[in-house]
Amino acid sequence: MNKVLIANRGEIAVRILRACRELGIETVAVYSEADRQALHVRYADEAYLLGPAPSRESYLRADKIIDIARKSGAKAIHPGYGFLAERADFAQACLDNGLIFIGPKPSAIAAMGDKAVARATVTKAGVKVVPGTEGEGSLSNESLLAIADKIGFPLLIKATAGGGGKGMREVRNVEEMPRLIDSARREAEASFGDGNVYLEKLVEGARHIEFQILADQHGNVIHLGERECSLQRRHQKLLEEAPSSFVGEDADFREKMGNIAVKAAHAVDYVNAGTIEFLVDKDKNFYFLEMNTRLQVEHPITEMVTGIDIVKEQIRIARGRHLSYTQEDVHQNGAAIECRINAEDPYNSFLPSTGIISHSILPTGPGIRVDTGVYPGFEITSYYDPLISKLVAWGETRGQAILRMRRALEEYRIVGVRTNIPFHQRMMDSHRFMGGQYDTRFVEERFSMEDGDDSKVTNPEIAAVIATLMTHQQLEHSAQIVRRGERDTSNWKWVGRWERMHR
Amino acid sequence: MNKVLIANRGEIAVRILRACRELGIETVAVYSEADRQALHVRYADEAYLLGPAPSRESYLRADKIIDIARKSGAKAIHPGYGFLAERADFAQACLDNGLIFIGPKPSAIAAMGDKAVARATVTKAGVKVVPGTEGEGSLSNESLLAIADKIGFPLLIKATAGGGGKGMREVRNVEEMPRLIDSARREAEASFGDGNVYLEKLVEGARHIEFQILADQHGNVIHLGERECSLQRRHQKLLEEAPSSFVGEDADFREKMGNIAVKAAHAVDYVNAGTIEFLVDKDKNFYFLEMNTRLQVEHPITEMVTGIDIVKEQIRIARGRHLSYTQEDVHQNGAAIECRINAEDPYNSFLPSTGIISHSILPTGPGIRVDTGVYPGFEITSYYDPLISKLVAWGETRGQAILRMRRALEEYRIVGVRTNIPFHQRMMDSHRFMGGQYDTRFVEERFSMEDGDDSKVTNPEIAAVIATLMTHQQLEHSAQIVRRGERDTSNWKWVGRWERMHR
Amino acid sequence: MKYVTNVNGKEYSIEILDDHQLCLDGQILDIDFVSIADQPVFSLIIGGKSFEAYVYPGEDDYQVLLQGRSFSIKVEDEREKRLRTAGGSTISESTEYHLKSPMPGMVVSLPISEGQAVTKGQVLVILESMKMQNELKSPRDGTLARVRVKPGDNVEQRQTLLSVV
Amino acid sequence: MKYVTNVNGKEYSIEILDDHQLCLDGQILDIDFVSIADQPVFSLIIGGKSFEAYVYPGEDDYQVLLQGRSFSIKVEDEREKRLRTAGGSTISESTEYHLKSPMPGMVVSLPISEGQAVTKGQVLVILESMKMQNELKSPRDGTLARVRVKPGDNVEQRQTLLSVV
Repeated sequence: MNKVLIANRGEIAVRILRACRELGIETVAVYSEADRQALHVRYADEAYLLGPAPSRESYLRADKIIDIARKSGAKAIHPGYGFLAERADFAQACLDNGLIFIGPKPSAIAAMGDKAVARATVTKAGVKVVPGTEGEGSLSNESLLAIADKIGFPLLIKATAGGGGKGMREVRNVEEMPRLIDSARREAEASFGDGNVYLEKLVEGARHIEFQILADQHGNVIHLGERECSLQRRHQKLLEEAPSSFVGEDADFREKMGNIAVKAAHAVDYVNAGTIEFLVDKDKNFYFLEMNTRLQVEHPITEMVTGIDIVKEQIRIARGRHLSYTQEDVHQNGAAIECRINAEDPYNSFLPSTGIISHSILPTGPGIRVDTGVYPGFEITSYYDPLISKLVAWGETRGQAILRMRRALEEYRIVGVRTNIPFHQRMMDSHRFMGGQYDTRFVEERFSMEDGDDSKVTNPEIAAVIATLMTHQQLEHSAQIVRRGERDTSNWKWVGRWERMHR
Repeated sequence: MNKVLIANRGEIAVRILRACRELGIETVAVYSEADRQALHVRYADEAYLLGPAPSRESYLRADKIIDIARKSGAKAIHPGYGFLAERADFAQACLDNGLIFIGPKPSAIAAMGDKAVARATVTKAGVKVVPGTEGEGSLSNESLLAIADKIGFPLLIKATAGGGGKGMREVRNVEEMPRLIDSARREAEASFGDGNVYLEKLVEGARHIEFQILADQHGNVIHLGERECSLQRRHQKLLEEAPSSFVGEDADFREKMGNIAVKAAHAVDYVNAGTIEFLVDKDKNFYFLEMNTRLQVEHPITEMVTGIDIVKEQIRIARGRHLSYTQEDVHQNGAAIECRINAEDPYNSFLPSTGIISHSILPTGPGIRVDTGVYPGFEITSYYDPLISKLVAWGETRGQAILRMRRALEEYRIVGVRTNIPFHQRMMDSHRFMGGQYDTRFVEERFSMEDGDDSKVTNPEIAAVIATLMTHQQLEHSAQIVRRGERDTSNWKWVGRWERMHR
Repeated sequence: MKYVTNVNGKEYSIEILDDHQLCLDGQILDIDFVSIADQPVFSLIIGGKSFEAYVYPGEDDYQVLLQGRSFSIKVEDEREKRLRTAGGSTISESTEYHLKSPMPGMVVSLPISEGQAVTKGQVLVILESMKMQNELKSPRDGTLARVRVKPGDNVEQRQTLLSVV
Repeated sequence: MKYVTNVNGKEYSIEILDDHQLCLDGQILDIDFVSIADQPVFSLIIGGKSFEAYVYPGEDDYQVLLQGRSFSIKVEDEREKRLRTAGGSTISESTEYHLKSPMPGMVVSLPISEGQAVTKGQVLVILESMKMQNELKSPRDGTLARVRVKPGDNVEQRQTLLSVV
């Protein structure tokens, strides 16, 4: 395996490229017309155009991707996350074309990809699941309504094919359920081309805790400890931590969950990297939620605390080698936090923000890692997800990681699009977050951008001075005749530009 | 100690700011007129102007800095490296004004700062030094010439007050010596305000290996292992590694040198962070060279392999606390390499390059750390040293660190000034570097930007195509009437700009 | 020049004395104010304290993002303020609000019909973009008018979708 | 358009067929060539391979920095080359070289006197800048002429220091 095609874009394509390069493996990028200048295209050894910007015409074109792999002589395909990563048919097509799929076997993807099948499979292996609809999964609206009463409210409607909160709806009572089923199906259809949904008991006050799994082709399965992913908005993860402060010092509890996670992976003969997601209630009861049969967005925090390069291990596994580590070799050292920096405006309902990144300063220095696929001059479009970067901070303790993340967020500058950095800053200042006192509903129900529970001093008078100085300079500037040929170094250069663009 | 003044600029000021912020300590920046928009000014809680750009009128103005510390209520001063960091009088003035100097006692700075005194002091403590002039150090040209014959040629003229290769000259024979003494004195006078020089035997084929020391106020002194700093050009370090591949697996040798380093520190009642530099010959004889009584530029590689935050420890020590670690707690984990990215042109005699950084993309991802004080839009002037950033790569092994550094150098983009990134790329590809087969003369005598000893494929035809496409577009462009008001998105925008600036 | 600056409802009196000094609510302070790299990012050193903020001009105000906080700020020079106070109301209060699409996307639904009353914060349009459904809300009370789109329409960034009068 | 491109002495024949294809020494290749963020950094995808280079225009050539290597490149269109070959020499070979200061600094010494012969690579000026002494060398053989500075002079960036004729 001396050449790998990366069937993805953005930060994860760059992440995989880096691992390949560090292993001396040549890289093949694929890209849409919108991504000609993307970092993954610039950094790869080879790059091939897939088609127009929309994913269906580019990154979801399995046929074209396999053609390019053959044409370029790539021996393997890494799917990253999203797009084709959890499509069993794509994994199978790779194998059929003599290509190594850097991921699990198609049968494991299929088993875990249909959540109803997944639940049945792990239940059989003795793993507890959240109460909900099981079986084949393609239930009619009538059946869903009938079963809903048995499970009891509140409950969740979830997309059978989906992940990442797409096609997911929360139902409080039977009256609103028909409408919500329709909208969930519509979103699932749009996102995955599959409108099937299933029901699940909503565990209130729950924590979302997941275990990173590595499994080689020789039957060895280990876990790399847990990640706490409870901070979500509309079921989209925003911030993850490793280890979980809820698990904390309870090594027995961690080991128990880890062992169950390994058992779940064994149940589908799992190979390569994967993640077992659990829902955990306040009494430390935990239920299998789903398995993500791919590299996870938040894998860097596990890398930071274990020192294990998960992507390099994925490639090693795909090459047929044994795992580099046994379970005994794996230790959690310190604490890591990941903030997902999205192009969205936290002061305006988290609306996505598009535009050209005109300026950017990355936070750097000790204990900081930034994974990103953008740079100044690159455009954030509405074709793909709004993830600009993953900002990761490591510290000897959770407290030190929080302090470090705070300073990194303060340093980070991105101009040209709005970002959710202020959201993360508020979160880092929140007493409940600092105390580890949060569940999956925290962001939506007990967190506000307006009045946080922190006691940080604000400086409205400084904001007033800045706005006033801007106004003053603008007035001075318009009153003044700009002498021809003189280099205009005033602050007002950009204002004119801004106004031309936005007014 | 809840507020610290940082008496420095550039990447090291930012580095110290970060440590303070992560400890919840308020920060006071000082700056010259050239640095109003520098990162350390932007990131600090407070910032005060020192004076015009030249160091003598700004960063060397000890009086003003102490005034600002008092005015702002700072309780301590961190000097960084360079400027006032190794001036015993400044450290004393801090103490006299009731300020904590985050560094050693003035007496230790004075003892180690005058290299002649330093050599006498450690010799008395039983530490071997390189043969050379000892005693008071302010020798006349005549005395130097007389002593030179006793030491034998080749020898080095070194500045008594200096460091970093300034005022240093290599002498092959007695004929050229008078001229070289003059130029060394002149440079020493310009750099340190002190033209005194001394002589030292030149150990040929030598390695420069240094030990990081931490010492608290309670008599505890530990070392954090060694750094290999043999890759130098004109006695300026360019690239450092930890651990040294020359020391390698020889733990006894490491321990022996480490113990001697600790002994040297004890000899001057050393407190805070410091570095003992040794010259090591191929038979593992080692000689004390000098002690740097301050934070070292290359400290991050030690942080990467030991996991210890040296700047935080410095502050802890200055607060009177005990060291957080005993010698037994310190372990070297993996390998780290630092490349100093300078604004200089490796294809043009490493001439310094000045200008505004118009664009920059930092390498990021696993195992990479970048310490920098610049950003796109910031100007590199000729007033200060040409260090743009320190690129650090960590790997589980030295080989992995090299591969990672290679990919990071490939990713790094800096536009607006020339950089020595190509030099580091050639170094990472050099067989001798990969084999760890180098000494302090390697860069100057056995390394060339033109014909390296690597076997990497070059692509002259690709360079030809790129230059041809540029020429072609330029011709097409000049033949074409630019329609008024149409947004010009061609490649030629910058060319016009470039030509206006440089022709 | 004297200004009256309103931050989230609280008024500050700010007089710019020269390029290096201003008077804030009676206190004279040294200032040094620059934009960074020609971007809408401003560094202010005031009385020795160093601050940095993003500034986004709005329709008749600025949004200033400072230390992770957002401030909505209106600046008036004294003359303007006197005129407005004499007149009894601002012009902006009587103007219509035109909801523009913040990004390209597809209209999923319009929960309210033309002519209906809307309250501040009420969802006017659900727009699908970047694979997510986004709620566009009314910034004030009023009546829904001139709805120019229907569910299923693809819309461009900054396209006017409807008005609140 | 056909070009003859000289890289460190070796000639390549390059014909630009259109925006998406060229012919390199007889081989037709797909190309996609763009500048990154309006900077003198160029991304070239050629026959599926992805390359990126910095390009610095010189007096009569380009310096292309590609994969950590520097290439000195002269591009001529065929017509130019025919003319030059007919004429027997290039114009540039007969012009004087004016040594300009690459940065602000102080002249420390001038090892050679006016009228003396210099060889390529010989040190003409020692300039102190950024706390270092820098050697400015002659790019070709010739005679030193019109020395405009003396030791101790402070010089500006791009100031002409002397000529080699």
